[in-house]
Amino acid sequence: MRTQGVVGLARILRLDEAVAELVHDGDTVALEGFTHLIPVAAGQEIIRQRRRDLTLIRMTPDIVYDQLIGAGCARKLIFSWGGNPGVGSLHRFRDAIQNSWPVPLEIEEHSHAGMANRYAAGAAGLPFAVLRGYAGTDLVAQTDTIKTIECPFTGERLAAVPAVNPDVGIIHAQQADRAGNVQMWGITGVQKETVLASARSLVTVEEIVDELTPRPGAVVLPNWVVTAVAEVPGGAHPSYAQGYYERDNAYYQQWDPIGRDREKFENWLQTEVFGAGAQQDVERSAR
Amino acid sequence: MRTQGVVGLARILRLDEAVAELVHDGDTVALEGFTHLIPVAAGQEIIRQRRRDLTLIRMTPDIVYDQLIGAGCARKLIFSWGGNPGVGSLHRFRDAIQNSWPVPLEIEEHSHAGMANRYAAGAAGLPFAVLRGYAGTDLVAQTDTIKTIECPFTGERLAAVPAVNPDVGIIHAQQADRAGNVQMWGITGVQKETVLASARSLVTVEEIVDELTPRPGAVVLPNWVVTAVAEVPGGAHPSYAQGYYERDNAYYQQWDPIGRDREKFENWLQTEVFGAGAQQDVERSAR
Amino acid sequence: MTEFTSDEMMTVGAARSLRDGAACFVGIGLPSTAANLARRTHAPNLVLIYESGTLGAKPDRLPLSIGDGVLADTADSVITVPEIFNYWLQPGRIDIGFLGGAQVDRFGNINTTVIGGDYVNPKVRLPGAGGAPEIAASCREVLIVMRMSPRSFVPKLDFITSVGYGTGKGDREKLGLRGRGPVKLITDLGVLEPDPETCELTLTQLSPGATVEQAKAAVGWPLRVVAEPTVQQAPTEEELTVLRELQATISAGAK
Amino acid sequence: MTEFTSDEMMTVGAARSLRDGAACFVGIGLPSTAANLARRTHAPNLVLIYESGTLGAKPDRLPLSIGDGVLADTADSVITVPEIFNYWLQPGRIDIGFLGGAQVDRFGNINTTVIGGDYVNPKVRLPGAGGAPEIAASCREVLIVMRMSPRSFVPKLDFITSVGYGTGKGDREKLGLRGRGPVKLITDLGVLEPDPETCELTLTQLSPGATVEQAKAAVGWPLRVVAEPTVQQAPTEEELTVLRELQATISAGAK
Repeated sequence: MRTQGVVGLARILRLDEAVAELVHDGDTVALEGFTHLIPVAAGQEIIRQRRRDLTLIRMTPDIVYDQLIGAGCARKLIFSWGGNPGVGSLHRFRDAIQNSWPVPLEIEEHSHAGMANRYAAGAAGLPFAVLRGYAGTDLVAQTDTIKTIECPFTGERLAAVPAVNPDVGIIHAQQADRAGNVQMWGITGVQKETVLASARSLVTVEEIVDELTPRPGAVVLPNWVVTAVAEVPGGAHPSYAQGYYERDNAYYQQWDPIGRDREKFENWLQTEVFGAGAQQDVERSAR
Repeated sequence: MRTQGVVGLARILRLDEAVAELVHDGDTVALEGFTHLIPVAAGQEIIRQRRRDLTLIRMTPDIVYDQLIGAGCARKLIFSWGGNPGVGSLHRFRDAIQNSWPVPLEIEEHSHAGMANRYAAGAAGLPFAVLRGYAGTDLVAQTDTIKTIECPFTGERLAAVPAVNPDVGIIHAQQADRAGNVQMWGITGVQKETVLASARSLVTVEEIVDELTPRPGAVVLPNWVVTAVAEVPGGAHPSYAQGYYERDNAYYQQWDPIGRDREKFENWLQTEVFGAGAQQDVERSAR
Repeated sequence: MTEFTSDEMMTVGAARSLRDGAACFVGIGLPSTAANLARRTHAPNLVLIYESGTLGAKPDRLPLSIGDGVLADTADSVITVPEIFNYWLQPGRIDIGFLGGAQVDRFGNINTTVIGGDYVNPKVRLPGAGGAPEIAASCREVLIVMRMSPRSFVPKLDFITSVGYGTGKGDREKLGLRGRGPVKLITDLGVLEPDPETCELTLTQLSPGATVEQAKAAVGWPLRVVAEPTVQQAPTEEELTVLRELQATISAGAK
Repeated sequence: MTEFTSDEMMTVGAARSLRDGAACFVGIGLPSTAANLARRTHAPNLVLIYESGTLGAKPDRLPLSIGDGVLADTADSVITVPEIFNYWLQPGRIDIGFLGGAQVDRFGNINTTVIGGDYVNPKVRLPGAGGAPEIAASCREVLIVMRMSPRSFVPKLDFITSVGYGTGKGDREKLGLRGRGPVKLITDLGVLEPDPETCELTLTQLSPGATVEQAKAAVGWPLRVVAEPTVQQAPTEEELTVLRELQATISAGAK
């Protein structure tokens, strides 16, 4: 949530400026995007700026979270499904959990229904959410953020989960206007909730346009609930941005052997994040 | 909610058929529409069919609820704001509360935030909803469906309200297709929640079209969550249907002297609901 | 200088209380008029939010209801009623909420439910709460706008629909209400603001031509007055012109 | 008759279990293939719902993920992830949920979380729960689709991610789970269904060419078998043709 009393409109920044200003060591950071519009470029910029001790939140940690974890940015992961969709496991994630490499990774594990409700409660300014969930599963014993609550009218027992309120929420969208109002369409997952639940927010966009044209199914975030907007064409790659580009399925498959091997991963990091490829990203996002 | 195991698609019926089949004496009935798309024709058809002992639910009971109450259809009203918007009081509502005319009217009174959450809980299949609300108000002492609940994580105390799950939910929308899929746009209030929370549902529409064209801001209800659709052009009059007609502000003003006087109201009922005006409505809704 | 009515002064005073860029939860009637006046004068970036779910409405005429089509047509986004209350009002995102009522007391508590008799058999049944209790609780600041009279400025409310400062300083915190509460009660005769020590609403400004004695006579409790109440600046020509144009659109719309 | 693989038989068997007009919560992989096959054969009005929020998707090719653009483009409505879980799955509106997993036990409980070691130091860390626990709890009926092997059909799960019948009949009611639970476990060798008395999954159908002995050898607990298991009808020419066309679209898309 926007801090009490601080009135401000979204500022349009470069991606590197925005990450430098908004994401600090030790922060709780959520990068959301359900299959579609995953803020990959922003995640790689966090790696590039060598942030440490982050608590990362994401319903579906996939490749970009594998990269953040492998680069040693995270001390804790809050999630509900971690994998390389359609391909297999996340090997950096497994290596961190099973072998504490490069650093130990604490996990807090939920179901999708639970995580979606945690974001919704965060967006709604409630300390917790109620759902029909988790009953009979072993998650209850492993995750201390799952409790039981009794309906004060019927006596029925339901699950309760605490709100998530990240320090920084990061999403990718198709468009923003010059005033920083954001529009996204297609599958929009929990992106609105992520921004509304977070103290600060960064939205990377495919393009900044003069005017947002209303579209069927679009979600609009007004500029007074967004902290910063950065124009990053292709910023969701290898995921997709409906109306801009398709999912790069080959990238997901090519990630498997890279993620599997510590050395190949380190090489990838040096080349693609810290090396020349990185510089291109920064230039691409310069206004 | 759709009854377990009963798989069915929306049927397209005449308004009088639909009301005869779906609305029974003693039912709990919600007619929703927040200023826009108020299902007035359906409400008047309920009067015409002389239903009795209804528990009526509506966030903003206005003229059509004044008419239902004055006609003696209701034994209880669950609401959060009752008035003739921009004009003043609902005199039939006041006469029922203050003088039990024509029959006593029990009330269960909430705030908008509470009612909106009660519908949302009903739609979500939860027995109750949690909100920051009612604290310090005298509503808590008068309404036994407001309780306190403690957050199991923070110990904070919040308000709890029970779900509403009407026997019948009735809304008005702009369009349905021939398969009974419904589309509405503009201000859509709690209409989706009303249909999803109800055991049975009726959607009156301005027109039945061959195909629904996706529109910015539209809410779509698939035919498998709707019981019946009735084509009733002008069915929201004197409220409005965006893209079809504007609000008839004069009607709201003209209602005041009619609603104020029992005799004038009785005359209005005989003429406009049971008389010739009524017949026009039925014919208008015939396919 | 152009003549103006005390209602016009009240509306202009309310409009001036709205900072540019603030997000404002607007009810119909005077609050909507004041917000639209502000947006056309000193606060072009005022964000108007109506409880019907229209975020950032920019109506070109005064809406007659909180759910007019012109609000949806001109909004940045139209959302559902559960969302407006849960995601936007409840978390304290809205800077300013505007309330009116049938009765107000010295701590800015408001009654819009029943007058006289008791709850079950009231003398007058009013519309009820609507969005007010949670607007009063959750907006960062609340502005109350009401004409002064001993019938409506009462020592004790017949029903507490929306909480101002409860029974005094510290009550909001005890109740868990997170907004600051009513920062101004704007009337036709002047402006009341909470005393920093006690939160009791105190006359701090007079409308041009109004006197402390008039104000005291129009209030049903012993009105506190600051040492030297200032006098509000009279409506400017521009304010009056824009206000009257706006009001003309509503009469045209009501035809 | 055209040759077919046991995987094709399994997919066709799953597709046939989907009634026309049913609302089906579809996961990626075999469930999505089966649901799309059903929609192209006997169940043209099957409603496909993906957890990404696409209601009534009608993809013209197999999606590669639960959030493909083709699902949003062809859906009756695209809604948010909180809404799909809260308004659509949780209240029991969805007729059929499709699940797979790394391990299943005789009561249809499923593990998709960890294998070996313990939760903190597992031998193999799997993706986790995703939507499965609540799909298993709230869909009116659940279909499980898994290839039979003693490594995955185990006497005791390493972790209960999603509940089938718990420890037996009556457990779902005690846990407050409102759907019926797994009505079929469809495998490459045949179909298991819950015993009406005990809810233990029991072999009721064999795939063409498979034997009871093969099935018993592929299950890590003493498999119960009905007196006379029927043999599944082999895939028809039409079913095979459509299935292979569908699978061709996925390979094309994966380029």
